Amino acid sequence: MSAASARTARDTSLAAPRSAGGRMHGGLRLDAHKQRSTRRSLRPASLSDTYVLPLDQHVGPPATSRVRPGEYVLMGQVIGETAGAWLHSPVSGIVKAIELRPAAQHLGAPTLSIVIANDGRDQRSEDETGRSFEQYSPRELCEHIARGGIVGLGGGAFPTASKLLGTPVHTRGVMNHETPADVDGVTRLLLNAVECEPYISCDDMLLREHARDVLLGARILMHAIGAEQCTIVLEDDTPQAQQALCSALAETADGRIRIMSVPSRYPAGSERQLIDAIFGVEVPFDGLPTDVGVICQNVGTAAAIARWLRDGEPLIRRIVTVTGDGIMEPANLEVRLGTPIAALIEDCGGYTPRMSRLIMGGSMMGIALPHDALPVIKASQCIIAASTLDLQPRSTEMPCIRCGDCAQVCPARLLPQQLHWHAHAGDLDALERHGLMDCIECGCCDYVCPSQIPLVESFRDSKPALARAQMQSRDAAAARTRFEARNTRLARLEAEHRARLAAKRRRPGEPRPE
Amino acid sequence: MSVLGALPAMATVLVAMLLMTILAGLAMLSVLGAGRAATQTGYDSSLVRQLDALLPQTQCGRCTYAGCLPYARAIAHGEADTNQCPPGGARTAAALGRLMGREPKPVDPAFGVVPAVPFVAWIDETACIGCTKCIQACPVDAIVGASRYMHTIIAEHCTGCELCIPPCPVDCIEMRPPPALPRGMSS
Amino acid sequence: MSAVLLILLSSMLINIVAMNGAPRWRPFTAMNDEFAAARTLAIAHLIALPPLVLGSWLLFTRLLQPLSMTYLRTPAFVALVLTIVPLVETILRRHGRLVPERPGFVLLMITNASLLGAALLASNRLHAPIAVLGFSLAAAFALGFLLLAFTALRARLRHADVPAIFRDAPLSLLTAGIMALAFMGFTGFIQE
Amino acid sequence: MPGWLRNAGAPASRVPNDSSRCMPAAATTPAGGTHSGLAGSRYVDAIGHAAPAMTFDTAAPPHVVAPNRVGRVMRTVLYALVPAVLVHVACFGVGLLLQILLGAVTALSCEALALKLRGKPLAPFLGDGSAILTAVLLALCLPPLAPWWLIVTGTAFAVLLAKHAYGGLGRNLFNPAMAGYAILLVSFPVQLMQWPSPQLASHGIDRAMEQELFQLSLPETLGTIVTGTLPQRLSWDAITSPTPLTALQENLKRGMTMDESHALANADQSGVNAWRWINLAVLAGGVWLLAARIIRWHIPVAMLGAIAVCASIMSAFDPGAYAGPMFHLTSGASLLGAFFIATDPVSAATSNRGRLIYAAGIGVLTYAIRTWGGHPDGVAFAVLLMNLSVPLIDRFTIPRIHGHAR
Repeated sequence: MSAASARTARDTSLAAPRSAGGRMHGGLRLDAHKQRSTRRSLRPASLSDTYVLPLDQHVGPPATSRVRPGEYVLMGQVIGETAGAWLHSPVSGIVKAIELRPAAQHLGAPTLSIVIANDGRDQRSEDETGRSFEQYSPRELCEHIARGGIVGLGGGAFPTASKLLGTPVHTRGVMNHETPADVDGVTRLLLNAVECEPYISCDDMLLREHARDVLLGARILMHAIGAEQCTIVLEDDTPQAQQALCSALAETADGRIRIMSVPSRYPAGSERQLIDAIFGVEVPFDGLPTDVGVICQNVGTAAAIARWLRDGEPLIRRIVTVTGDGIMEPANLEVRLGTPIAALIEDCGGYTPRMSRLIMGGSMMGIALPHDALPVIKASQCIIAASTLDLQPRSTEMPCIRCGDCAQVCPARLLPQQLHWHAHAGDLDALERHGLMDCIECGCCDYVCPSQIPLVESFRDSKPALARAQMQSRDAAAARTRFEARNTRLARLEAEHRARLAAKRRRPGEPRPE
Repeated sequence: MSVLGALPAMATVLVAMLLMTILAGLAMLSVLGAGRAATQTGYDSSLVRQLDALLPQTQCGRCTYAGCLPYARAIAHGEADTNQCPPGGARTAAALGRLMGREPKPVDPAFGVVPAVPFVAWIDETACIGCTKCIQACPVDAIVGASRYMHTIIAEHCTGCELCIPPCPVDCIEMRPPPALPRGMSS
Repeated sequence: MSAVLLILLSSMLINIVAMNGAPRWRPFTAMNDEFAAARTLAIAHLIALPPLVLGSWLLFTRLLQPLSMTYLRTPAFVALVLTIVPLVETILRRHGRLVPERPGFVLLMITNASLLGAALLASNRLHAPIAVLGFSLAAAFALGFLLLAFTALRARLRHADVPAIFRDAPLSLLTAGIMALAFMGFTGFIQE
Repeated sequence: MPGWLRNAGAPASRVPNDSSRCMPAAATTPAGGTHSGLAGSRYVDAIGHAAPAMTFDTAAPPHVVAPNRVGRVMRTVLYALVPAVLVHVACFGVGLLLQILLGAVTALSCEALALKLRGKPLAPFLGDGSAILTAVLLALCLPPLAPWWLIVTGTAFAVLLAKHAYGGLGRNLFNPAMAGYAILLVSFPVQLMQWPSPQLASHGIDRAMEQELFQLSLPETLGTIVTGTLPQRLSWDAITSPTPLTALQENLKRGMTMDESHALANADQSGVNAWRWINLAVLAGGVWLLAARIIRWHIPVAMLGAIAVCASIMSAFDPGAYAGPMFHLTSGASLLGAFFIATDPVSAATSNRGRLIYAAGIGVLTYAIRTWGGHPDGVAFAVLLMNLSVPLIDRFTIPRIHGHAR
């Protein structure tokens, strides 16, 4: 797929999605289990009386609280501040407490959270200046996005502002950040609507009903990173979403945006694999997509940015798919952050008798939650009430027979059987040589393994040990260079000192060395 | 067996002896030459360099040798054992053991105990008199400061070798757990 | 041909025991990456074997046999080895990356039975210098391949949960045995 | 769900799985967070919150795994061998079935013995059928009327020494069946040469009379295998006839040219025909395995390709002395080797490129041993030799990882 595809300036024709040329190595064809959750249209979840907002909802140091217990907060008012993205109150009400509450992202372990009692009035905090996004300079726009608490809604929950500030347009002047020579500083925006993991259908519903928000968000993001080209990628098995997006694009007639579709294979939606499929460029293993001139954002994030810039509504609600055979009526709900998962289950008619496991995320990478008294956070895309029908649990583990099925399906082109062999033996150098740190933990190798070995679990457990070993060897190398530099410096000083002494102590009558 | 008849036999024996002495001389020359070439350039054999690569480079001297390289040389020549490096911990002891083909032994506590996440030195800036004695003692240049000015320690560069504590006249240096700053960000 | 193979195998078997038998210094495992040591040794053999075998063959056929002093063959060979091996070491040392390990390398090269075996076989059987050169290169290449293959093999065996009684030496000997089985396939290649 | 999300839950300080450059290592656990032990499904909350009514089991992702089992893989390979066994029985009588029975019993008992000694659970390992597969492959290589102790020693060596000495299923370096066959080939060459002449049903009527004479009934076959002696009316020389490869080799040694040797073989219609049918059945089984995606094309194509290339080069060089590619592909154990023996995943190379090199090596060595070696068929030795170099091949054929330059 040549990167600079031919693009007429004013291409207002109905931009039919073109299929992407590049094919992903490996990957699985899984049945999507999405029909039940996309049958009903999007509806807001019913309001609950208390909302729990953990302070560490994304990577980086947790947010510091800006409210005290007992204070009255408005809907959308800032209640927590951190470098990446701020935290806002989803409802107006009294801050009941700031205490340790079980959190979903720590598998139920408690973490510092703000508990807000809802007074039901939904009083909005006063809007900001309401400037349109063109009036912001790119840097101000990024900082404004951070103030809106916007994070990646594709499951990664990485603060969007930090990602945007990494693009060449912002870092060109900065001293220690060198942009690779081959990238001519042009950044291309990639909006990712490829929901390759089974059960998750929130982006599909978002596109069907809010395609215009996504396009507005796309234009804002292009302004923020100085991009002239935006590609929105969908899976080829979501016709209604493509239809809605194409008609919305035809209305806005923005020639810079094009729509593409990729065959639906898991994990086509993973950032590195998608960039390879669309632009035919591989993100370097130790680098970021900006090194190859691409910024990849989820369509949900674009919609959230549009709502923040247009309506002044920070990230206080998101679309959550509640599905699985263990729930009566699966649906996609617009949920306020902090709503307990139990409330969502009631909204969808409660558990069926066959309910056995509660998963946050998809069936391949989602985490199993101990109970449903946990709050929804910015990163919770989907809640699966899985029954024994959905799950195909692993049976007894047998030794690896090196059949290589896992290497055929690995999207990162690794050799999981060799990684398993060396991880089992704890041989860190061989793990590094076979590329353990490049494993994206998608679970394809687990899926096809005839010996039913929990491969991803063993890789995830060996990664910290390898990372620590790599960091220690980096530190040791740095310490050695500083030690040798110090020795040479001391030797040089010693030599100069002795030379000066020798020059002074020359015998009388010798000519002065000019 | 006339003497004349024996002469050719004697000659062959003499020639053989001559031949063998020449060959032996050649052999001696090359063996000594190669030996000298190896040690002449103060050449650290690759074994010493491989051992040094495994050591954590704290240069702390806890292994009773001046630094990591001297300890590596001692191991290579068999004078030191492979479990005398506390900062390296079990992993380094195992790697040294495997490299020298010996049964890896856990670190000998007699040489000192280092916590899993090594502590870093910290200067109480109110007490520092700027005597630069600790700067000279620090093997890895982790202390910043000039004479008669206050000194401070770069936490990230400090390897926890504790060599700066003894020379300090006002004893204002102590060991503390490393600050929780995100390491990746500051590099 | 099968005789050559048997000699190679015997040298391989003797080598193996030597490799992990001698307790104090273990020249082979004294390298943290055994593969680098095996590669160094393989290349050292490739450089040392041809001159050595050619030299001892010439010495034997042109000098010792006419003077009917064949009993001096082995001492002459030893002297030749002592001359050539240190030279090879200095060549390798200058290369930098392929630096051999002081105690292990020289001793192993000198006491390596396959050098003696190749020299003796050449002087007994072959009559043209070209055949001798070809034979020594082939022997060095085969030995190098076996060294590398065997080192990679042992690296993999180290991680398998081998039953305790088979760990290390017994398994290496069993592997060498099955390898000898595999080489029996070549018997009868060239009619003696 | 990204790394930081799931890992942050565990007590040890975790590094998220994204590239470390843009994401700092969470040096300590989130501020204030204390981590209560997740005792199985019972959730105990350290901060006094009442445990909620319904709790669920927490298992690590992925939560959905394909219903693929080691036993299913091995059984599929066994089913693929059924056509070959049937045609073999049609040609050489029921001897093979008895050999398979003996082999399977020995294999299972040796496997049970080894597992008991290692203290491993018997059920899953005996059920996976890998020992039976070794026995069947070995039986297919041995003459059907071979004495009972031949298959027993071969299988015992294969299962005990070639497989369990290295650590059991998945850890053996050499293909067990071929290690067993090689030891038999070297230790008992005489017994391995006693291939009975094939009694194909499609014989002309004139041969019918002779057939009755040579046809061995079940009890007689059993008697021969157990006692090692033929019934009175037969003698070993009368019923044995060399396999096409051995016949070719002996003719060439006697100085015949290729065409004369072929003419002689064609005259004796039954010999060549039987082996062709058997190889056809093996090919059918192999193609079915490819279709069932149990094996991949790399090993069969590379091995058969290598044999064909060597054969065509040499026969182009001197047609009189060297057989053409078709003869080599359809004779001896080429097809059985390519589809069933070399594709044993445990002892084969790991990456696809490694498999191509591994199989091509087997092809070349097989051809070399057949043409210049002393043994009629070199597949066993070629497989063992290439098994030896698999760790070396694996070291140099690590595929390029996504995002890495080299």
